[in-house]
Amino acid sequence: MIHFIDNIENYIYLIPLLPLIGFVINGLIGKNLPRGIVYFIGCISIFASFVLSALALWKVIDTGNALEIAYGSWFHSGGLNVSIGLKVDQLSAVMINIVSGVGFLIHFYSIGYMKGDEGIYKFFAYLNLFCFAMLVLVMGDNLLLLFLGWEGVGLCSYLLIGFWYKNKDYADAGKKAFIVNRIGDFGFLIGIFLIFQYFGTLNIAGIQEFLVKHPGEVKLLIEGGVITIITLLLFVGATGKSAQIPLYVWLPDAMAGPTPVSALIHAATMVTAGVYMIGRLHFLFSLSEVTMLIILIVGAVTALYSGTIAITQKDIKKVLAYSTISQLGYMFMAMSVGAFSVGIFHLMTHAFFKALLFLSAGSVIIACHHEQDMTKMGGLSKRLPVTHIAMFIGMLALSGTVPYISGFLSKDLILEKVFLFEGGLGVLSGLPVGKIFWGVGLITALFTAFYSFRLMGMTFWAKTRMKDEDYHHVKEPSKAMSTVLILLAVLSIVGGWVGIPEILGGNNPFHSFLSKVFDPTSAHGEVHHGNTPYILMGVSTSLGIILAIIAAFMYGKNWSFPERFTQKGIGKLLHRLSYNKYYIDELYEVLFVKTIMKGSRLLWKWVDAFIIDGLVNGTGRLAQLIAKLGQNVQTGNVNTYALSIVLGVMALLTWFMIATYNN
Amino acid sequence: MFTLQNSIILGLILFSIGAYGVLTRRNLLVVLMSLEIMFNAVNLIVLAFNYFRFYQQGKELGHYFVLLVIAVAAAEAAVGLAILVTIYRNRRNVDSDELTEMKG
Amino acid sequence: MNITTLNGILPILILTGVGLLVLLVEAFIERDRERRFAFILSLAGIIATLVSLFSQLVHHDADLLLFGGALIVDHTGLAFSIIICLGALLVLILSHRHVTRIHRNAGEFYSLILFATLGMHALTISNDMMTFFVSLEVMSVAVYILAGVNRKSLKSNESALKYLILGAFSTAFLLLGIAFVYGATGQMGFMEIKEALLSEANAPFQSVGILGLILIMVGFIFKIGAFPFQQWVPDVYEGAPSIVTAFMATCVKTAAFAILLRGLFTFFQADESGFLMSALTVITVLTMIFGNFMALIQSNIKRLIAYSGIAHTGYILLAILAALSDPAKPDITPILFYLLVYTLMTVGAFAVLIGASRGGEEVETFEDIRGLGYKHKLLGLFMAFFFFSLAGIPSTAGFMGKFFIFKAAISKELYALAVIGILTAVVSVYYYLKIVVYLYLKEENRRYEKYSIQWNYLLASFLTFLLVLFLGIFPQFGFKLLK
Amino acid sequence: MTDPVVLTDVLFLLFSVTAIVFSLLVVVMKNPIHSSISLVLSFLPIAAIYVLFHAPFVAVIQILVYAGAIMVLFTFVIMMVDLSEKEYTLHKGKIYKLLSFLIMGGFLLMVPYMVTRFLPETISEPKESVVLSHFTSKKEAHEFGSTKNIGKLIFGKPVINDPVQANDNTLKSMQIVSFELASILIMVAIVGAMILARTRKKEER
Repeated sequence: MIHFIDNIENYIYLIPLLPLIGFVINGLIGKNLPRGIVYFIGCISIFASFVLSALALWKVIDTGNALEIAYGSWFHSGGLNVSIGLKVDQLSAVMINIVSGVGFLIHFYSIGYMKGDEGIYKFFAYLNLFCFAMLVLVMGDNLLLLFLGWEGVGLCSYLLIGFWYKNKDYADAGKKAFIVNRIGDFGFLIGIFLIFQYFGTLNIAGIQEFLVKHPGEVKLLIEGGVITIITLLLFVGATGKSAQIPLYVWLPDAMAGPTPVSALIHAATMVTAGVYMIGRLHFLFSLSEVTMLIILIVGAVTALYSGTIAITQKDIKKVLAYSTISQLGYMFMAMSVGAFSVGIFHLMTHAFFKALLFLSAGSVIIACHHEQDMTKMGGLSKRLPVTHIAMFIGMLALSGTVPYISGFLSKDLILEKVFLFEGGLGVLSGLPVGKIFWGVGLITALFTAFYSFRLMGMTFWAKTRMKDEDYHHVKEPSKAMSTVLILLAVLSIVGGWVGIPEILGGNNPFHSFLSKVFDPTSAHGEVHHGNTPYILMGVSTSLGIILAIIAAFMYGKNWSFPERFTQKGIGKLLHRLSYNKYYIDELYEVLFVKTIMKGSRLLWKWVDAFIIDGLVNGTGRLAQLIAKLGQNVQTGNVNTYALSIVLGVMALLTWFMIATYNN
Repeated sequence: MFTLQNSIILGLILFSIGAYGVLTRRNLLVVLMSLEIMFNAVNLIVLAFNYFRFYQQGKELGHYFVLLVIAVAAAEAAVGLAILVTIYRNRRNVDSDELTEMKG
Repeated sequence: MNITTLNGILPILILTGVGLLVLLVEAFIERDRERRFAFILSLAGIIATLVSLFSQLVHHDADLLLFGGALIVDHTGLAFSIIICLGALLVLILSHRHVTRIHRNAGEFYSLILFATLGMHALTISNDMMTFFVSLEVMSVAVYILAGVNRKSLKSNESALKYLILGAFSTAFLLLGIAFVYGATGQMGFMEIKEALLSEANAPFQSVGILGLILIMVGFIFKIGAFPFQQWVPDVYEGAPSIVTAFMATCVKTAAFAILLRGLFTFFQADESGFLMSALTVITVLTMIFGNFMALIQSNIKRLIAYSGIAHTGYILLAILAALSDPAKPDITPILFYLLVYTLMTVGAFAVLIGASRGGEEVETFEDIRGLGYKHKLLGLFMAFFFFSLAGIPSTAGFMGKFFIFKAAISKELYALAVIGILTAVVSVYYYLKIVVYLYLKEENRRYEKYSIQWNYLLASFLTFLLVLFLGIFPQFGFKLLK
Repeated sequence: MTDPVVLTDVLFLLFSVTAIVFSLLVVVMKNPIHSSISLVLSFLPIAAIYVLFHAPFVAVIQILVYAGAIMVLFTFVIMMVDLSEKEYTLHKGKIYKLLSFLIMGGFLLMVPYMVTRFLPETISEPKESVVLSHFTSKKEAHEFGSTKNIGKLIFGKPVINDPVQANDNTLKSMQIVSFELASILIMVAIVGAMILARTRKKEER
């Protein structure tokens, strides 16, 4: 056993392999196995993988070196030599622990959530397959392996979103997710080809080595814009997978899938693949200022845009989905200002609290018999105490309003790094770019606080709008689910403590751990900037708290039920107070809610309906047009076919004649 | 008059006539006949080239080729007519306009 | 005739002999046993051919010219032939039991398959215009007949006649091209033609020669079904019996690509103006776009496969362009690999489609496969897998095939082509997924209530499944096989 | 004057015009029977032109195979198919016909234009001095048509004055393959015709 732990690097292949085995067993014979065994296989495979990941992480921390293992050549063709190798360095060690750890919790939660579904074995098989693909993505030491995992998670996402095929909408949502992802992958794939073209290798370490060894060539590549093109193409892939503008459209639709899937794929792991990829190739990305700036803009705009959408949604999962998009935008902002370790830190904390939020939402949904509309909930805090607390903690973390809670730490670090960013090209040169985008980030944070507590208010604190008998039937779902919620809630609080920055009295071990991967010189923020961080923190936190309270009051008390509140015959003072409150609400409605909400709804409608959908529909219409034209060629009549053959010949010959005429 | 150019032009005229037949005739029997005209036109061109350019060198490759083309044309005609007979048995006509069950 | 020659033409001899024997089976064996006997005989014949081809490939050290240069036994030709024979083998396995549903006499059907395979093999190793033309016709005529073999079906009749008329029409243009090339050079052998076109003495006739080459290329492009000459593909594929469609979509296409490649490699060097290259580029782009977009609106699965086959033709043309842009050291492995993979995937998909057909009623529309994935787990799994592979999802061989093609295109700096290729491949995901979605849509089709799958469909689909999966994970094996 | 050049010119012109006229009739005639007769009649002048090209064997085969075999086949099928009078008017719409006509006309203008432009000069008949005649001697010419010379007649071997001689053996062995393949092709066609066209009664039993 000791031997095993000491030589863990020889066994890291088991980390992805175990879930694959679980997939094969459950997929092939799961139907004939008793439920218990299906659960057991599904969970134990990922749990074992988690244990190994933890051991690997421990070893990496212990030795400070990456665990690498090469399994020899995979294939070679036309100068392309691809080897199979796995690598667990500081970055991937963190990632595999998130994937397998959160993955395990979600597996465990699914036992309760999916109870009674006849295709449960298939569900577990797909979950395992997903974990396998994600682990391959994270551990692969070359871009092709990374791409395989990249596509693999897309495929699993498709399979899992469309898990309940009965409904054609689900199938369509799955298809949409898959195809939008493919569009992103298309950019990614071309980027990979170009990397091979210019660096002659697909091995990540090899690329890094090339950059170090051939500074002259690299300089030419940078000046020629090649690096910018490559990184932009890679970023297109990242926008697809991590749901950034313009390819974010699939993620809200993907909420059609079962909630654990949303938690695992669309919150905790898969969507972070783009962020991870940028971290993995940070040495390439940091060579192109243009790309970094574009990432910053895209990240910030996405964060703000989806934040404004989230405040108007009624569907509980949609709120969380848009908030995920928004948080991913934060991560991209962090990556783009060179604060890679901060981005990864937020990735990790986000994985904890977003998984928690989705799973809590899942138990709310289960408790309300698959009702997802928040306007039909309310008052659940009494019926679902555990879920309520868990979700409350998750929301505190998401909004980052309480110091020392994980989300607070990571989000604040991001805002600080963005504030300190001093870049800017072209139009933006000379402007205080960092401060502008800090402003955007701050506004987003305020939106975040608002919609977080709006959700809490509407779901848990407001008077219930459910029918009485329904309301009384609401009860906390199974023990397994509650356990997971509690575990994740604890993680959401303490998960960030590994990264407490110095200004808050910590020494940020997370950052120094990851700095082995991310060259310390590329990350900002080692210098103290006096009181600035404190001021920034104070501004964002206090504003956040204020908005959270506003939201909590607006939605937690008497939202849309003023009449009933007054008719109940409570004292005059209370009545007047409540009246006044109503008045304030009205004011807010007019000043704040109406304008901003209308504005954001309008924005959403316009951008979504006209630009995004228009683009999609336009492409569709173009396809229809081409096909219609094609149908005119395919008349089915043999004479006209012959005619078009002659036309083809004539076209070729005319072209040839013109081509030769000039000679 | 009796030159390579004119022979080729003759061949191409016949080829175009045959092709025109394939393009316009609805009667598939006549379409098959038009195809035969096209093959013949090609044979004519091959033999013309063979005679005017390579006869002095004693080449008769063109002759062999033309014989092959005739054999192939015969085989294709036989199969084509067989299919036509089948179609006639099923449909009672050999009209290309009726033969558009599959399209789009 | 020495032993080398004999060895070189052994596949042709085997196929001829077995083809004739199978024809005679009907005369000597009673009807009940006839089908099985003919099946075993032709299976043995194809396997013997495969073995003979493999042994030639293994012992191949130098290109072998036979019969005064009429045939050339070289690595490329053998690799193509192996792919073709593999396809034919799978088609044969599939047609057992199925064949009597579409045609009374199994022997005749098998013999036509064997003769068509013979024509294809002769095509891949032919080295002069006459041999190439006749073997092309042996293949085509046999396939015309096969397309119309289901005499009772109006669609089958129609597809056979359309195929024949348009095939003959394009052949006429091909022949005109050969006539011009012959007129310009006085040669029939490919190498001789190239030398003659490049020689100083023939300089005045070079343009006529290239005019001929363009017309010959028209014939080739017709056979592979690329854009301006693709009209026949969907109609013929839809109308022909599924088993024949599988044969056409894989073997015929592979053979046509073999001769296209041989012709192009010879002629591109002769064409100093570069016209053929630019024409082929345009054709490639249009083929990829046309095939994929037309497939989007199809409701018939066979027709969809036909259009997607056109799109795949475009991808292979892209690989050919990439190989041709470096004629000194052409890398044709991507082409071979893609064709191998395409053959396997397509035959696999057809194996499932044929396996799912009930009582002589073929699977045609999407509704026909609705819910198949639930009724027949394995069949549905295979089918989904094959369509994922056709769409180029990683860990399938289809992905690897596309990967190598696009890699080759980008490394030859054909950026625009590669981008169009990858974008259209994204489009293709849409319609392939549509099939998978229908496969697993809940409202089940009553067709599949009582259902038992016969061993031969299962065997064929399982074999292809394993191979596609294996090649997707270990593509190196495919390269070794073809090298 | 019996200048051979003039004679061949006249003959060529005559045969060409006949061939073109009868080919046109094939396409234009409404009744397929008339078409098929025109087809035979168009093959005859083409065969005659083959003789002018010093390819008598091919000419013979042309007549035997086309006029003798293929036409009989066509005629049989026409009889079998027995189309009603109404269906003989098988033409498409006017616009389509015009379009086809224009396209084929374009083809007809373009390709000859290209060919004549590409060809370096007008190439007329090979000179008599180079190729004496079809026969080596007057005696042989005298015996033209006798069974003794049937081989000569068939293969029409010219006398080669050109020092560059083609390697005959290579050529011969080259054609073995294609002719063997052609025999297989014929057999495939026979099998096909048998499969497709044999009566259906047996099957329906």
